[in-house]
Amino acid sequence: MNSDLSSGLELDEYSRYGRQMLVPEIGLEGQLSFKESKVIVIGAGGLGCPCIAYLAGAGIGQLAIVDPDVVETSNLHRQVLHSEEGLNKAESLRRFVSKLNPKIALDIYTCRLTTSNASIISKYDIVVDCTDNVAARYLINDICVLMNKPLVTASALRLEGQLTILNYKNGPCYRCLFPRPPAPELSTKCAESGVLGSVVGVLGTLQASQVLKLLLNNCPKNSNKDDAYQDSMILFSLFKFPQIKQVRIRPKQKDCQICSADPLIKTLDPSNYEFPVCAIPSPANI
Amino acid sequence: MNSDLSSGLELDEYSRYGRQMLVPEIGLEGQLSFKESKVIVIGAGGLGCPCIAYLAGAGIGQLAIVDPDVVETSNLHRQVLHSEEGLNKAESLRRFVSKLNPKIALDIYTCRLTTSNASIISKYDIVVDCTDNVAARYLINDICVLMNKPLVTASALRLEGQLTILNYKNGPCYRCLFPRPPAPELSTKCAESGVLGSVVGVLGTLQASQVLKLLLNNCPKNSNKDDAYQDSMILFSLFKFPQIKQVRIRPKQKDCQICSADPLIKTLDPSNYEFPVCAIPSPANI
Amino acid sequence: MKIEFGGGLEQLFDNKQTLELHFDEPEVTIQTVIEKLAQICNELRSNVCLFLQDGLVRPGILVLINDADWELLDKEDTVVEDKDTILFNSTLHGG
Amino acid sequence: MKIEFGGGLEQLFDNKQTLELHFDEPEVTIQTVIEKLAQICNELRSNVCLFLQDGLVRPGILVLINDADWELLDKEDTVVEDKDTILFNSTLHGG
Ligand SMILES: [Zn+2]
Ligand SMILES: [Zn+2]
Repeated sequence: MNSDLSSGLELDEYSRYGRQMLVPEIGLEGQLSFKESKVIVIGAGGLGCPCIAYLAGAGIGQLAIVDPDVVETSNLHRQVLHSEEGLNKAESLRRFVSKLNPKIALDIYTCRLTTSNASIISKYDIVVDCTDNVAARYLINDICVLMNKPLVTASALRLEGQLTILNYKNGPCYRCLFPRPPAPELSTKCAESGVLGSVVGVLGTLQASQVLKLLLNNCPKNSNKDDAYQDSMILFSLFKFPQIKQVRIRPKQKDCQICSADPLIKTLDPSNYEFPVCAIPSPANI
Repeated sequence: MNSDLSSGLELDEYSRYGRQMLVPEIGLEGQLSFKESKVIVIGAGGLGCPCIAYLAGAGIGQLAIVDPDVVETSNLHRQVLHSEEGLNKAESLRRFVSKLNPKIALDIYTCRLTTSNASIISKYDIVVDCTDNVAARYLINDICVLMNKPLVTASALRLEGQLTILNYKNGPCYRCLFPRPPAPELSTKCAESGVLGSVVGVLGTLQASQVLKLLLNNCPKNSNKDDAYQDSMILFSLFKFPQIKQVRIRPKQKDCQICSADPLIKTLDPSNYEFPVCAIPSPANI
Repeated sequence: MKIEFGGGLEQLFDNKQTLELHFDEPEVTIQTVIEKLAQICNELRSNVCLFLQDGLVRPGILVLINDADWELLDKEDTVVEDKDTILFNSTLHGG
Repeated sequence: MKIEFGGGLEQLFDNKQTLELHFDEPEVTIQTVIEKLAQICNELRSNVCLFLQDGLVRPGILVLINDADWELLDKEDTVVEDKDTILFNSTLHGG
């Protein structure tokens, strides 16, 4: 492979990424910030599929995918990059990414993220929560706060989705927004709730966009644009008008259990994440 | 294949689509409206890839893909379902869809849509404009008005995207919004402008979502939700706050050249679409 | 004023995504609005409504007044008027 | 009032996505705002600005006042105030 050492990009990367390098906010500087970054995506399901595809397409240098589950027929309506039933989902996406963009270094974890293996997160710059359950969401948040990693989190159910950037620029964490988990008796299993695939797809592509924006924010030439950064949440709801909007959320909370100056939670104690594995509060199911 | 004739769905379709059929607005009724529909997507590039993936995942009965171009390396950062250079893009997506969901009937057109072959559109219920040039956008609009088809159109450039539903529920058409094409001297070739892949991805997944919503709007049980329908445009811009919003646009215009009661344009005259093949007005490039 | 529900909360309110509420006073606190909604919810669900818990909005629900988190304003004490839009949005966990 | 640009129009205004404009009058028509912007654009680009064509906003640009197309209001004659937000959005054709 020819390498243009002076620029930091190999020659074939100019043809692969040239169209996005024409964007003034990207250019060579932005492309290098993608190439030099390490991003971990937890969950290779409905959110993870589109998110990983666009991160790989954009040229994130090192991409990690974490998922212990195997592909089932009932996933395919929304997890559109899988096709082989019984194959581990992280492995399935490894095959996809290596076909789309062989230039990406891939780390595949076919295990569940737990308090015991949380240290794998320390190797990466940005964490993307593409999981589907409330316990994982609190665990990933706490790991990100303790390791000081920005977190791009999204979720979707039925015809709705939500996205927010957490633990970034001294902004709030998940526990700032949701100090108390929903009570277990208000929860229902994932499999009891449905979701439209394209709605999850919108959220997953928005997640990839936020990751790339965080990397572009680091480029000196974009420092003026970053002034406009606000703690916010994107809300999508297919049958509402407006269907999609971005709302302003609270700042970091002084009494947050984990991200405040004197936090209650100082280490990863497994008992903090022992709610139902797939807890979705659904008033309709009570 | 077992068929449950009483419901209209085959037994294996219940496991494939079960998770989305749990959504109250979908159910068996919505799933059947997907299965019975015929959707044509024009353009298998940055918008077409994600749009087609989610339409195929959701179970659109008959899906047509139109694209004359072949895959190039410079496409792959945003056209993330392709990987084989030199392969026709519609054919490439045929292979993808038949792996993801073999239940979809596919029509592949490896030609450019023109005034001469416009009649292929008459076979489909909903038209999706995933093209990348202004001439195609006016042509597709005019075909949809003359054949009375709803049109879901989107576009993206740099870090921005736009989406609107046209010629639907007596709403505006593309010429109502943009009566005059941009002057050719204000245009620049596509290849001179860049775009971030995930931004096109957001727009393509939003397009798929709108197509599915139009089909759900037809279900009697959702008729109350449809009251809220407004002529609107979704605007996305990665470095703005709010990053994404839905704004209200004008209604059908009484003096529209094609969709008004006494239109100037009554047939598809090729001379109406003879602007540069890939014209993007870009003030920066003058 | 316009009340909107998201994240499944509409299921507590007869599947209505929006409600119009009017108060005799020109300005009321959001706490008054919440009590009125709890009453509506209780009536709809025969006195068992999961909108409140210990008199407070249930964990997992964000309250947004004109697209801003009430924590940026005066929380329960925020004064709202007829022209305001209040969104109660339950967090989602699926993916 | 807040002026926003989209679809590449910011490139005519020194790459600023937003501008703040103030008028001495409490209310002005959008036509006055447009003339002021054309003047700013002309100065920035040494008297060659492609914001207007024959005195009108160039084809392909939507004008939105508080997130509503000005065709829903009074077009050029719409009266705007200091609290309003006006978006000039150029249509995109890429995909
Ligand atoms: Zn916190
Ligand atoms: Zn028209």
